[in-house]
Amino acid sequence: MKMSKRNVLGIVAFSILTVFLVFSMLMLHFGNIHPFGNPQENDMDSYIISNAQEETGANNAVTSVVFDYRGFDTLGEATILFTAVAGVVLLFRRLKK
Amino acid sequence: MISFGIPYLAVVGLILIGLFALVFKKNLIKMVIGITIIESGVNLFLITLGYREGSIAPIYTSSPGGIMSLPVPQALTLTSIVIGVAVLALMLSLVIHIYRHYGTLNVNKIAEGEK
Amino acid sequence: MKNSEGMSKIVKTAASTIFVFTLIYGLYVIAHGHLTPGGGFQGGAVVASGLVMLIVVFGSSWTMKKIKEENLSILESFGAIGFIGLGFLGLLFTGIFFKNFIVGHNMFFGMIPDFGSTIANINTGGVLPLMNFAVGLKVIAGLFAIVLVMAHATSSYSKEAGKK
Amino acid sequence: MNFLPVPPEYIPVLIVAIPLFGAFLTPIISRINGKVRNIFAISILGITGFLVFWLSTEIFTNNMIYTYVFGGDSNVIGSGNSAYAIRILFEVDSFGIFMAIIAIIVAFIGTLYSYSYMKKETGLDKYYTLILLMTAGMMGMLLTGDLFNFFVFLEITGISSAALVAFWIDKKYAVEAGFKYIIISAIGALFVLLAIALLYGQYNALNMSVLANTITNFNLIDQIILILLFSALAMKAGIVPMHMWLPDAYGRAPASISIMLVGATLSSLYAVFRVIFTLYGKVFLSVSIQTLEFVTTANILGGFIVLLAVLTMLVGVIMALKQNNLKRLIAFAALAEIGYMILGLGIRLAAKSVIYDTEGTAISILNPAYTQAALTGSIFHILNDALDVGLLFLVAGAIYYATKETSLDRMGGLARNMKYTTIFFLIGLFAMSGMPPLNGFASKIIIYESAYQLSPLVSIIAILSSIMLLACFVKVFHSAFLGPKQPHLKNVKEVPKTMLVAMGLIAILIIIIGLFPNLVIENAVKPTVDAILNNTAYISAIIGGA
Repeated sequence: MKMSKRNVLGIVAFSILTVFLVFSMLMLHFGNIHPFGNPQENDMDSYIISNAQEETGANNAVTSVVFDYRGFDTLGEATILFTAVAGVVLLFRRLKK
Repeated sequence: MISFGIPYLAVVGLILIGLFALVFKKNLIKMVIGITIIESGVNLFLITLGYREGSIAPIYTSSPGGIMSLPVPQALTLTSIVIGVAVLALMLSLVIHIYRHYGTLNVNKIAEGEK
Repeated sequence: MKNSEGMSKIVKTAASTIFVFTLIYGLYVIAHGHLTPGGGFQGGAVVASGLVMLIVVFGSSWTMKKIKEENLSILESFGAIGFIGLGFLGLLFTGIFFKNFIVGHNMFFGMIPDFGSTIANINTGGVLPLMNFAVGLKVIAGLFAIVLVMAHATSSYSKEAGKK
Repeated sequence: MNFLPVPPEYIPVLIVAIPLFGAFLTPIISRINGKVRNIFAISILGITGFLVFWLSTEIFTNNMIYTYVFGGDSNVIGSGNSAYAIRILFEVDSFGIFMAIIAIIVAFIGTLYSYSYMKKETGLDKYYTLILLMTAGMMGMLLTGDLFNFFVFLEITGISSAALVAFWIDKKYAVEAGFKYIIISAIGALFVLLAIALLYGQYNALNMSVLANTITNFNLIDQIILILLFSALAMKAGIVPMHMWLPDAYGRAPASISIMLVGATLSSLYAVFRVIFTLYGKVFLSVSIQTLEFVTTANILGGFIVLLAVLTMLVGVIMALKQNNLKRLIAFAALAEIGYMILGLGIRLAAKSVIYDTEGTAISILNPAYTQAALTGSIFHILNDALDVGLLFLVAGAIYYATKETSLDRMGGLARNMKYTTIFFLIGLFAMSGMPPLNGFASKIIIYESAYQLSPLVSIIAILSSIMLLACFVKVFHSAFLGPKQPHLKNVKEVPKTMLVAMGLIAILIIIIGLFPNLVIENAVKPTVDAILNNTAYISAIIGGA
């Protein structure tokens, strides 16, 4: 009984999401908003490509984004790994002192 | 228009496979796998957004020249992958604990065990 | 035998040899993160997978005896503190958190390469290589700690279950 | 006013960086000794709290927006519609700092409470690390002005809280609740990421102000993004029908974590407000005659949210009546309270109407006066709910600490041995169920009034669920604190002082806000509501003149 209710809910959510996602992706590609392999002129990325070397001194533009332009995101990312280690160690701790 | 947006449809396919596993599979490990498949779909989507036809990697070291693919989506994907690893580690350790307590990974049996 | 756990002697010897190369490759990826594909996370993951290979070969409890997880936590903390510390140094020197405060000083990774396709010069990138090292340390310690703790816990659990 | 060693422009970054730095330092500090570690964590949160309060006075009095750019000064290139942001930036307005005050209060109280409450547990160095990380995550969520950065902090908060929910790993329900929570937060965060990727694909930007400036025509992709963001964040905020994780997570976590989870949930609720009023502000707020169809859109969304709010209240209250476990009961009551908060949001959107002249052409668009009041009540209630629910969770934790019991059947007569806890419970009870003169009444009455003008039925349901909450808690009070003393509870003692201090601090706040609600409304809530509704200021703070 419980499972069937869950299945029905699941099927409904599943089909709604299917329609949504397919629509949005088709829009992106065929609506010429962001067709695959041919993104429109992009200010943020072209700025980074042309200025990364001078501003950060790194030849690798991706690294310059990761550690300089979006360095704070990377701090968050490192924090998440730190959180996961803390969480895993916490969960597998010895219970008695 | 040569690709007909197939990468985007692959993204939808991956997300739907993941959701299917998440919603209809009863094994906890399979649910976790479902989440990682959704995550792969989203990562593929992010990296797809940054691709330009005929472009090279955005690295200047001995580069052959030419247009470069967009660096920001690549950086975002990198972040997202590491986040995925962290979430996966924690989910799996919780699954291990659930198995210790209930002796099963079946969702239905765990729900019964509650009563 | 001192260490009866783990795989056979052949595998152990081979793994110890391979581990050295994995370590060197991983450190190479970390050190050249600002020049070639890769960086702290990727290189750290390479080294950590080498270490995980050691867990597989030598057994988790032997590894746990050699390296305590608390020490790994401390090591990881040092990596994280190094990373956020570089951010704070930027705040201190220029008033901007995460400012690339070394670049442009012509010393200590401070050079700026010419625009366009250039030959790799390790002495560039400002704080980026340093951050790569900090993150690399963090990722090595972090991933290794996660796998070590989980492997140790599961193997000790299966031993308990076997006794019952 | 500048008595700090740091200029005020640096404070937004320090609010996030100090807890993070403290978290990274905690494993090293805890090598010294447990006491030092506890005091270290508390003082780190104290410093952060001080900075938050100081920044909030600056922001509330001047009604200004602080921005902070990470990694460089040349952040925004161009201005107006062609502007784009390169770097991550923090954008702190009244709304963000208001929520940050709530988050830091619950984090500080929770940590103070843990000092004695968790004393006998192992693994405390990781526990304090995770608490600091969770605080940093909440602060980042509330202060950031960049969508991807928001996602990162959402994940930090989600992972650390999931690990903390499962803190009592020897209890199978706790582990299960933690697993549910992490599944929910992983899915929620992935859909948020998908929406962010869609936004990036469409508008090539990640900055919230730049995006808010570009989202004007509400096409199909915008709608899909809104639905993805709303459903994912509503799931994390525990709105019915995606509330299944909430009672488990709140009810099975240690009490000090339950109160922090309230903060985490409210941070997700903040994101719902932020998405609707800032990101989609040009669709839902600045509606003109030219964009008439947006009024219908806003009304439909508003009606939908009102429906969700009513459902949330009813489900919360009805399930609370059935519970026998004290903490689960409070968790369901907390769920009902979330309904009140989104009720104000729904009323704001649902009540927008178009005025037609005699020939049937639209002449103006009206926002009735009570919608402003509804939003005020809603924002005020966020503060009150965090305090009330937090206090009740702490009382439940105190009872558990003293008696090791969670079931109401096995409690009784506690009032004789635990006088202070009883008083705190009474304060929490009356505040939560909206009795004057406590703070819950002050905000609920505003919500009732505005709901009545939208539809009397909604108002009646809201009042009814408050009464049922009262009935529910009176039952708890009777069975736990009054009545005959259970034989196995003979030697129950009052809880340690730090726990009483933590509860007392919240109780004092509740009473002060209850006695002088206008003080809080004028000085904090009004600027917050103004900041929410004035998305032009939010946009132009980054990209210059609109």
